[in-house]
Amino acid sequence: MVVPLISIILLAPLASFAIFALLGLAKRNFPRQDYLSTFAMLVALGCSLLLIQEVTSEPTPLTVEWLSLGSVNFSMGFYLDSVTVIMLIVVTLVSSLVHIFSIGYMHGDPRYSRFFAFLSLFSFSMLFLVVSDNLLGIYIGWELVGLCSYLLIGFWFEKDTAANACKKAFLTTRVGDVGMFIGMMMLFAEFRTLSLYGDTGIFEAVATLESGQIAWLSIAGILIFCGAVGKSAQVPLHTWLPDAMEGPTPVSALIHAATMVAAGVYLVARMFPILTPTSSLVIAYVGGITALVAATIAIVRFDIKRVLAYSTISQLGYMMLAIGAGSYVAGLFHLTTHAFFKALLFLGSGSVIHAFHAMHAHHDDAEHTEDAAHEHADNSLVHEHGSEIPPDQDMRNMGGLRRKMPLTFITMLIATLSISGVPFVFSGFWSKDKILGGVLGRAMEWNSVHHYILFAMALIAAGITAFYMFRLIFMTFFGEPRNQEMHDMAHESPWVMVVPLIVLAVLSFPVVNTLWFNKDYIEPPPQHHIPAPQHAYVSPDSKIGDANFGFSLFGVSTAQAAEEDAGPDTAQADDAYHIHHRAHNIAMVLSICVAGLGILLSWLFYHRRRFSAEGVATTFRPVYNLFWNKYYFDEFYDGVLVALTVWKSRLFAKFDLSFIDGIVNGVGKITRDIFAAFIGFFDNRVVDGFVNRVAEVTWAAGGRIRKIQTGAIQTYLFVVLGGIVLIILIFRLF
Amino acid sequence: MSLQHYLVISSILFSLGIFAVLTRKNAISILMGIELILNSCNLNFVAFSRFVTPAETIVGSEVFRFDGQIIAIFGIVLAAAEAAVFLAIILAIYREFGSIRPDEVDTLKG
Amino acid sequence: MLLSLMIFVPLLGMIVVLLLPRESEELIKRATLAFTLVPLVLAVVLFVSYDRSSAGTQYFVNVPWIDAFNINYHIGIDGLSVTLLLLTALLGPICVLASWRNIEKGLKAYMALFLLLETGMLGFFAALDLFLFFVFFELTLLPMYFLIGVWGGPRREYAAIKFFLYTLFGSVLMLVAMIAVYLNSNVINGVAEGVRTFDIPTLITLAGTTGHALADSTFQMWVFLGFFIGFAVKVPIFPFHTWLPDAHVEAPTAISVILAGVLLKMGTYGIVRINMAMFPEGLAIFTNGVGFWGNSLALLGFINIVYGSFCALAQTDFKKLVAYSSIGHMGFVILGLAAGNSAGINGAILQMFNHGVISAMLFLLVGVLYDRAHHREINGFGGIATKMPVYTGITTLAFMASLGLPGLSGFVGEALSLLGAFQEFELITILSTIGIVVGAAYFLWTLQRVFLGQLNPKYEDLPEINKREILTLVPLGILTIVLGIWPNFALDMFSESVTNLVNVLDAI
Amino acid sequence: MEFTLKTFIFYGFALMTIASALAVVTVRNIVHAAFALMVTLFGVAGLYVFLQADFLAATQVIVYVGGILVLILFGVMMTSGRLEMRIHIERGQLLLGGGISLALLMLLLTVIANTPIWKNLTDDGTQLAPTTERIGQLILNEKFLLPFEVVSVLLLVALIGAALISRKEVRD
Repeated sequence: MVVPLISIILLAPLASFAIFALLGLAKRNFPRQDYLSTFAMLVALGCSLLLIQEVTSEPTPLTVEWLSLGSVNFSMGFYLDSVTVIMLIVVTLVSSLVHIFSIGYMHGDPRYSRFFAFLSLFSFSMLFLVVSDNLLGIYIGWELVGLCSYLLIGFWFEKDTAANACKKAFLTTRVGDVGMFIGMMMLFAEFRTLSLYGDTGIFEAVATLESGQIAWLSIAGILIFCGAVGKSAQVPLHTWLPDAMEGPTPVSALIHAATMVAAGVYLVARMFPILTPTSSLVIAYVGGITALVAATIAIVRFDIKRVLAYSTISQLGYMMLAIGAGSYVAGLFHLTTHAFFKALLFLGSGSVIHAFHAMHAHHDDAEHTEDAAHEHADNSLVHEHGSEIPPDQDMRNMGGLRRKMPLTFITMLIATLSISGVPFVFSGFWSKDKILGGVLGRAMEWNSVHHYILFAMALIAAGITAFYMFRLIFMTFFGEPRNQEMHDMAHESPWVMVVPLIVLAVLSFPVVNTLWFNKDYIEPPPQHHIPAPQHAYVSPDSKIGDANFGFSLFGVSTAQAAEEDAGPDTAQADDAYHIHHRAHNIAMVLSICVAGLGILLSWLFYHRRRFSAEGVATTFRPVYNLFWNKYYFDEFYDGVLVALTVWKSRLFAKFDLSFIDGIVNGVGKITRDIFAAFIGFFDNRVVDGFVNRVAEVTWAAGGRIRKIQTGAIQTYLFVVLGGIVLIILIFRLF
Repeated sequence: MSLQHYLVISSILFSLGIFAVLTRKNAISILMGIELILNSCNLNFVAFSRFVTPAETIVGSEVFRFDGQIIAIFGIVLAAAEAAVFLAIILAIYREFGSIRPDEVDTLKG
Repeated sequence: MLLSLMIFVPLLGMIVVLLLPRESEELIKRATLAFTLVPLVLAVVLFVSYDRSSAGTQYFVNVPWIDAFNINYHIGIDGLSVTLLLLTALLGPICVLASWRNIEKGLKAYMALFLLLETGMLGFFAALDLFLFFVFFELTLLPMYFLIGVWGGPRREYAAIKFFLYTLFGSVLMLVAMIAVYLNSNVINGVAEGVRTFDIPTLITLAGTTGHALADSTFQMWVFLGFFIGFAVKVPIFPFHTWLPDAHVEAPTAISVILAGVLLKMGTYGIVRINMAMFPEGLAIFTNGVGFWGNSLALLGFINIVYGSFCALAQTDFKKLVAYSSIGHMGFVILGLAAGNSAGINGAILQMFNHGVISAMLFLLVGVLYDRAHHREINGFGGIATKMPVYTGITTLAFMASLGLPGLSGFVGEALSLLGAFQEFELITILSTIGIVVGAAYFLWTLQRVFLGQLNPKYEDLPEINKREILTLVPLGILTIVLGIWPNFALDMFSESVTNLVNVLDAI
Repeated sequence: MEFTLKTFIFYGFALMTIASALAVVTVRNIVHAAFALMVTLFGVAGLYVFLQADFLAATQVIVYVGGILVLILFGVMMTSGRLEMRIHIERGQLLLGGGISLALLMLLLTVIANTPIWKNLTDDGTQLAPTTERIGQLILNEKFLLPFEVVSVLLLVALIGAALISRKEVRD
């Protein structure tokens, strides 16, 4: 049953796209592409749910030979374990809901059908990535989701910002992908295969490596992680994700919050067994830094979608941190919960934007996109570091919307509570707590300074998250309307848009926990090169997490099982067990404290107006500027570039050009202007010049020699005959 | 009347033909020189076939020595063809240049 | 017989076309199309009936041609050649279709020359006699010269001459090397006995015989160089590449397609068929990673990739950009061949085929745009995706295939080449991956400048791509997708042959 | 070598041939030269008779004298519009041409004299059968059929080509 089910899951969305593409070639349009795509996704969702019971404790890859090259073979296939199934459900579920939401949101768009076709293609690619059992397959899905992301960010390509953003997204992630590809090449060169599982797979081979041979493995691991850095928008390749908000909001929800960006986390989790202490630490630090940096930037944004984008980056950093610190289950758990509540937040913001946007688009639906482009040209009131915030996304135009849009408000509030880590009732709390507990546990167990630092980072980021998320809620839904005209136009969204919100809101409660607290269901794969006490990867997180909090609400069932499992462990393992037990308690208390503090501050600042945000900003002007300018990455790199290109510097300096904003454009420009120009010069003058010179010499020589050609045939004959006579004479005489 | 007689006659004809080709300033004279050369060649062929053909073709009691003669026939045909084309070209050149002096027709001069 | 028929049907077609009256253009076009379709059908038959499990030459014909020099009309196919024959035969009718409307003068001569060109190309890929091989190699040169020089753009004479000179320069060296091989083909242990030969399979065997003059490594090195430079001009490998952009820019669309799709492959095909198979010792000197020259071939591949990509980035002429991208992509072929292992060579050959398909698509697409707008300045467009959605879709497909998006054919070849090369030349391969990023950069940037953004008001009423143009593109598009999903479709054909080759190379 | 009537006639033909050939290349009037050429051709035909090539001799007379020579005379008349029949010869060219021809002649004579296998090949006096029938057989039936056909095509092509070249331009 497994193979047919997976095939259906993959083929349904693909077929939906194929129908669009084939009809498009004949210049036709399927009349109800939206229903078709949505139906395909629902079918996939159904099959995914059926797959839950197909998971076996000893999953084997189901492969077919894809490429045979004599000595080397590449196979393609599926690998179905619990993680796969969970990812499948998350992707199909969020995707279905986004499809439904889009029916309302995208209504009236001139390229309505195309939007759904692209969503289908995306779903296919993402699902393919998830079920692949080998690195090559993952890479294929990986790049395909990148393509879909490109197409969907640039969906309204008439806007220059969108056209730029999609290019930037693709290129930035590709930089990471190249790193990943190099990592794959290293693994291939060593093991002659790219399959992960099975007797001949990489994981089996890695297990047999001696500890002295793992230096290169660390490098390979970090290189593969590079792919995740790009795709999951980790520092320093994170700048594409905020720009990607130029795409339609459902796209942001599906691709740039719930699924594609989480693929990076999924990849690292899949590659868990090859991680070494070094590479794990690198991953954890990158994740931690990302979590902090993005969270602090998010505090000062005014564009509702950008706030959510930075929040996504921050949360992804969280997951990376978890997996880097060995908390495999916690990372994936957070991935799942985050997918739901972040999708909800984005869809909610989409609902708000839709409400505001209607004002601009109402008079002529057909010119929807052109309008959008116009707004950019006309309403240049608000500037956000060079790029403008569309007025319908600017939180300073909002306020008091809770009465106008009650359902949107309530659902978004639930999601916010969840992401902020409000205890016990919301899923976000559990996953976040698991991460914090896991990191602290490892820190205490190894007595490692690194992990204490990481824990601190995670904790601070958690506090900041609570703060800016509530800032968003307060600015948008509470207080008095700041822009009366727009406020009057706003209205609750149609039911197709609200229903998905409600479903996602339900999912933000810990219903999803059941699977995660079931110890039998998810078990982290062994990491052979991490010298931890043996039980540590038999799961510090799942066991301890269950032991303490498994009783809560819906996750009841498995607490006891966890207790029993701890039984046969050795005394040493018992010690570790207790350490983790304590760590989780500490972590939980601290996390509740920081979340509460964040919410409180936010309330004081943005609701009660006890303190003035502007005042604080003025007082701490340097810090504020740091956040506002996204940590001056721009200026820092600008300096480097200027050093490289002095003669170009004046041109660049005039623009408030951010380096990372322009890392792709910038590098492209520089290479084009200098490197390529140089090469072009070389090409024209030296190489080409040589050829032309040869031709000139030939020409000149010909000019001399042609004088011999008199055109008088008798002269020729003289010479010929004279020559004959001479030759014969010479032969006769000598 | 040995072979050498014929060869001598033929070589004299040949040299005279070459002389005409080299010195004449009239294309038709040159053509005549060429005819002389061709004739000398034909004469050679026939002479060689008469004297040196190693294997004689014997049909019944009659002795034939033929290959050279047939080649000579071909030679005559070629001469005829050549003369026709040559004269045609001369006419065309005459129309174009108003002269048939070969040293005045030097379009190919480099 | 089938093979000979396939090679000479276009020649017959040329004669037929020449006999047709000049005025009946429709008839000429139809006849040409028919005469290019026949080889396609035959190529498909060969492709299907080729025995994939055997690596040997099949369908061979060997009859004496010029006895005095022991030159034979020896043709046959192995997996490599049948793949390229299929590519050539496929591009034939497509190019005729692409020339349907936009050849304004001398249609008859154009079609006749095109058919002659096709015979040359088909013969080249099937020839198994060195002399015959060379004859067909040169046979493609002449029609190409005229096709560029007569039907090209404003600077056509310059481009045609440049193309001609470059190629001739290469083939002279090749000729010298060929004669050297011929003269040494009967020398064993310093003693010349028996007849000399031009026969490629025989020569390959001889070159592997200990004590034979052909097996001498110094000799092999020089002859290798001679052939290599000859082929390098065709590929083209830096620094012999500057004819390519000019030729492409000036050539009419269909000829660009042939140029990129087939003629460039002749270079790499020659490298595999002659240089690698016949002179493994010579090859080893340039690829074994030891000594001053040990990395040179891989280095050339690397330079091609990076240099071509950066040059492409700097272009504002659409066609020139595609031309430079060709240089970059052929670099992957060289890199894969330099690796000399199974993955590398298979990848390189696959990349040859894929590049043939994809670059053909790209040039056809540029042609479509040029026919409408009459210029190719990238910055002169903008936002035409709104006016030509289908065209944009196909272009996106071609661009993505070209920049190596997995799932499309470009990726498989590139990835295998790199995987193979990495095993031998780690650093060079890692540096070569820069080309992947730059490749994405120029294609996406072009996509943005031409198709995205606000519609340039000049192009308010740009007509959408028409049926005939779609017809030329669809088969290629299908191939890119099919090969991306199921590369074994083509790989099967030649992987056995490659295994043999790799065994020979490994034995050195 | 005894001096018989036969040899006498032979030398007569030889002399006639050479003398008239000399006239062809020396006389200044081109019409005279043409007539001298006619004599040469007759002379050669006579030599053919001595070589017992009867058919060939006849052909020589018919084709050369009857055809080619007439063609040449026509050519003379059509190109010499103002009856410019004088032939110009430059002194330098004359000397050089004469030198080279003479040198060639000397060379040829040396070769003839010094080639041993050509020595003493005298006419053995065997009477050959009349050749016409046999030549017809050979050309039309046996081994010379293909060359004959080829040469026929050549002649045809030459005639058409000549007509094409010499006609007045109709086009353009």
